[in-house]
Amino acid sequence: MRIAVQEADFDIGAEVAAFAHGRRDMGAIVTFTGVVRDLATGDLTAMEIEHYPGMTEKAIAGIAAKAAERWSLGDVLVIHRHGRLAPGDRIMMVATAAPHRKDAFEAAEYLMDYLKSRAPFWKKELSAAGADWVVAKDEDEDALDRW
Amino acid sequence: MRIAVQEADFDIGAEVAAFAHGRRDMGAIVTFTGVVRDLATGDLTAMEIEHYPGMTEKAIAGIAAKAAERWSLGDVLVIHRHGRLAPGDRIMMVATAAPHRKDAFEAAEYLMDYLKSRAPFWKKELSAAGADWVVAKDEDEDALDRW
Amino acid sequence: MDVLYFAWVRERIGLPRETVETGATTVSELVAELRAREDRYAAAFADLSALRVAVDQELTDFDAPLAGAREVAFFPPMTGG
Amino acid sequence: MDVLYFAWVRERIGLPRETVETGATTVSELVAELRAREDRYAAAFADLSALRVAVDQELTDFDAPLAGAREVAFFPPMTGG
Repeated sequence: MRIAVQEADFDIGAEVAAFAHGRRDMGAIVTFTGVVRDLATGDLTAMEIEHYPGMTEKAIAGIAAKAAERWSLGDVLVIHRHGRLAPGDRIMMVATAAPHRKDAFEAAEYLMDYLKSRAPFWKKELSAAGADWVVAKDEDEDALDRW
Repeated sequence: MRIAVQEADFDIGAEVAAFAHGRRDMGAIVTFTGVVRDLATGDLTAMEIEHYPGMTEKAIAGIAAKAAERWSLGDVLVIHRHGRLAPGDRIMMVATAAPHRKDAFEAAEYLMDYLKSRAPFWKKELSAAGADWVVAKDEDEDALDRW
Repeated sequence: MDVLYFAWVRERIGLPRETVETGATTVSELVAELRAREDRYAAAFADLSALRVAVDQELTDFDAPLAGAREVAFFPPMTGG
Repeated sequence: MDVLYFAWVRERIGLPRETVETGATTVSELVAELRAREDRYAAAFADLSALRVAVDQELTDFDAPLAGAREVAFFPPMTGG
């Protein structure tokens, strides 16, 4: 299991290739990558991501451990950036390896649902109109009910 | 949309990087990669994948088109190999890009469920014990009921 | 009409494709004609529930009509992905 | 005890962390003390339903005890992923 909380960008191709390498016992590998999406108005200049150093790593490790308890997983990877990002920049990725595809998919969705609402990150969108903290959606909280 | 049915291996890192490149309008990218898994007995020597040239491409294009109708997708990629593979070799991958993670995940799972039972591929496992055609599972057919 | 066989259907019948002269109007009628030919065909088509059929590269049922069909394929349930 | 603020809570209060001398035995009591300090605190803690709290880096509730706690953090609902 690898968990990285970093300001630096990551190379999605290299990460996926390294994660998938030599898995004779794992039939299924799922990855999710989150990208900074422009606003509907098309004028997002930056996204700033604040986090809680110390708690962030613990919270993510706890979420990944829960996923590993619940599904038969060979490996889990979580990378999450913080700091100032531009539209089109990668924000984060998760990867799961499992013997069967259902486990790999469900675990990746579980990780995403919990990272969204239970890992201490806060996003702020900067545009010509000003700076706004992204507001947590009810549907993100509701998504946890499925697990 | 890119669909490739090929005997050659593919570079998962390069494929994912190319697929993800420059998506300012797509916040979510999901990939699934299928790998030849060794048998429980640990003595798989090869997997042979037969397909139906002509129908294969049409069937995959049809499945991808249905996914694009049902979810808001920016792009879809499907690569599926045929021929003789060894344990640990990549078999296939799908990638989906969508504004939101739920769409990207669901579309990728839909593609996988349909590729499993509705794309004309047949797998044969070769081991010390002989050669056996992989038998379709009831659960793979049942998986289609969810859509 | 071209008739194609895949996976264990191909192995049991012993060839991947053949051209068949037939007056069959449905897939079922074609299956009945093939079954009557030789034991290896009878064996391959013994249990239709274990088989799938495509007409002109589209999955269909055994009661599908063959009018205008150029290509019929028989195979076991698919195992892609 | 170290008290940390994140996102708009940090902006509203005007600092990211401070050391607080307190006899509060629960998070709620600590909030009441902070609210009483100045308007900027009162504003930040006006609506607790818009806030989340972690004690020693574990998410918890506002009625959580503070016995032995070294670090309390207040922040809005998280928006990771």
